[in-house]
Amino acid sequence: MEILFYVFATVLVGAAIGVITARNPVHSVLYLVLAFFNSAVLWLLLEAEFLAIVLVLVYVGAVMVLFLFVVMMLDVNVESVKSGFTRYAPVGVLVMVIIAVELAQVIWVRHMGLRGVGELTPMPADYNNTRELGLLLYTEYFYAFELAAVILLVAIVAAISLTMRRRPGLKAQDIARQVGVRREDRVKLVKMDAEERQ
Amino acid sequence: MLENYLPILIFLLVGAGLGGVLLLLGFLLGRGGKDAQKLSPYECGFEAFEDSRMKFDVRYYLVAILFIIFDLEIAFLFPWAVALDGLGMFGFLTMAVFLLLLVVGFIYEWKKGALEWD
Amino acid sequence: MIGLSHYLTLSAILFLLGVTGIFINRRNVILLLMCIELMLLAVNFNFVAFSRFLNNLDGQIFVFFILTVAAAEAAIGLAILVVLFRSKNSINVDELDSMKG
Amino acid sequence: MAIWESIPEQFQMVLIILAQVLAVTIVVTLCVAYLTLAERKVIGYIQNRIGPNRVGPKGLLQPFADVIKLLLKEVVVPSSANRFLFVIAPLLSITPALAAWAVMPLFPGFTLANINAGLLYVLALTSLGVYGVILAGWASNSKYAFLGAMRSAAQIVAYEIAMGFALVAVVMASGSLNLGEIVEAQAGGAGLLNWFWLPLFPLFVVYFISGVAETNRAPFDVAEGESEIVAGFHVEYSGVTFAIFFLAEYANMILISALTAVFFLGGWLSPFQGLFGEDSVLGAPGLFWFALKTAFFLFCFLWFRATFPRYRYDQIMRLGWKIFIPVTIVWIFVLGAMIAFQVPPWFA
Repeated sequence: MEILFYVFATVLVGAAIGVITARNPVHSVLYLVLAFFNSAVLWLLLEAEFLAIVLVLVYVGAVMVLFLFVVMMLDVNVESVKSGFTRYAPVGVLVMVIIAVELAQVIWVRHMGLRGVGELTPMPADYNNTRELGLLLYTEYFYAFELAAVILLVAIVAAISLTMRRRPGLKAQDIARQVGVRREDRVKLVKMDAEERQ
Repeated sequence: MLENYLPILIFLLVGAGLGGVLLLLGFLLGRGGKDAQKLSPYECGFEAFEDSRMKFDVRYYLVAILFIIFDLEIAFLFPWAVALDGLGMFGFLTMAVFLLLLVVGFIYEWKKGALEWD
Repeated sequence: MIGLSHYLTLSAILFLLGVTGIFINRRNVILLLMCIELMLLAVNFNFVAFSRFLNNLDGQIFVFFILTVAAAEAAIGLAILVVLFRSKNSINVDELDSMKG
Repeated sequence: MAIWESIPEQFQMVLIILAQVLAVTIVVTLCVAYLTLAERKVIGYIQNRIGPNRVGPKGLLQPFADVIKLLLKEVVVPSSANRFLFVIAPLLSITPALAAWAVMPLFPGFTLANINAGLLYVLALTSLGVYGVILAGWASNSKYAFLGAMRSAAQIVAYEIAMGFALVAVVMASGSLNLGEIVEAQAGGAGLLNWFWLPLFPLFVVYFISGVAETNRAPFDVAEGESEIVAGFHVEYSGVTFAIFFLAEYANMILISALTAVFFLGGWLSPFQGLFGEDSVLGAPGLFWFALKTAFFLFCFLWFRATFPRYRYDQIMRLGWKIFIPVTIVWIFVLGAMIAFQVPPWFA
């Protein structure tokens, strides 16, 4: 258990470092995929079964695929975008140190009054995380749940109105019309009198 | 609960290991000389004259975005389906409203022609 | 024994890396979005860890909603990015300084 | 034996699991080998040929000859490719295809990893398959490969939604995400009429056809489309790297067939359960029934390939988005009503 935690936590931190330092954006995306995957395993160690799998399903399986699509197809010129690297690195390090000191103070010095929560009892074998979540989510949290539905609806509308473009002058084949064509629509018999030879 | 996941970890390692062993064998056993023509990217008989990473139709992004959103809706459906017998009528109605909103979004996509591929 | 503070420390490290990433890559919008994802992941770590150690599922519900909102945010963010790139041919933050598309 | 007992108990457990995992992996790999032969034979007979018949009796050793040949071929890595991603991409497509077997209920009471969220795990793993395709296409730095990868990714993604909705209905009907419990929920005196294919018939069809599309098999094989983009995402792959993609594709076919059998045709249940009783040969559940059902769906894969012409890309997208997704959503409502009114024999 402990070994597993340390192995996956180390890989996770390594992957996170990779995300922010990789020179090729495609590599950054793949490091982020690795980070999500390791987080899923760590959440699994916390017996948050459903969330761990949803993280893989939704983030690794869908969101990161979109990131990959965008990064691959925009084909950004890497060097030009990275040129500010050294200029802002000192500021970044400074901010990081400040936040680190603050967080360390909260976690270690004050313990947040959580000295007593150290012990973990493993869940019983028939513990069904998904079901427990479901029983809570659709009753107690139904309001937030419907709001999430509205957010998703808004996201659909926004995505379509942002990216949809009707291409002008597009000639599409309407197969139903092609098949449904009858002789009368196409052939027109014209009756006319014979003309005199010139 | 966690001990049930041990076989999965082992299976993932074995699966990757099998692929790795095959790759290693292939690189060890494979024979043949390299030359510039063989190593060039595939083209129909001419030298590639531009980078292969081209800009794509915006439709591909749209499909991926819609996929994310529908994937989330599916993720919301699973806990409900598992807990169905414990939720009663209220749970049923909650999900009915959710699905209704989903259907509204779907109809919007359809009417806007976002599902059209031409 | 892995305790709560182990998870909190890990999440703090992740969060810091996310913040640093924003400073290091502050010109590339895609990388900015990815750093935000990293920070959200760190926050979710805290929620999951607390939920487990306090034996209270509410935290996990919260994470589910954060995941939903963050995924929608990423989707829309990238959509905006694609549209921007098409009109400006760049995703450099410094060049995206007009409000008109 | 003495050596065995000297190992700590934890490692004994790990070793036992490792042996089981290896056994399943080897069986699946052998199935893949013979599936390739079966494909050539079946399509041969459908086209009034006899297929391969030279290596071994009736051509039965043909797969091994193919493997040896592919191993001995040169591995070409194109000069402009991203070497690391190029080599890692095949691994990313074979690992999920194999690892999904961890949660498969093989025979009564036996699953390698008996987890509560088995179905979600399968769904998550199948959604990872797309990475191998995209990375292969991108890392090759070839136009044909990239085009094939993008087509294939958009297609996989579109059909995954229909698949997900179909699986939601399976969970509603069975009340569990555990694959073993899903099979048990289909048991009953009416035998094959008790299985979910009947109350979920539209979803059964949607799921299997989406599975065909997910694996990029004919008639949905525009991603490879030999006659237009040569071989799609793996055009630059040769030798063993190609062999691994090939292995992954066929392993995915077997996986989809097995999953369809588990979700809709009662996995290891006997179709004559009520008729002959549990004790008779025909009435008893077992691995045999599971294998038979899987083989049936595999035959359908080959049959489709020999029968149907390739779909156009816009037709594929229309089928996925405009037909399958509405059908699944409507049927979730219907199923909700069926459960609420407790329609016998499934939901009584």
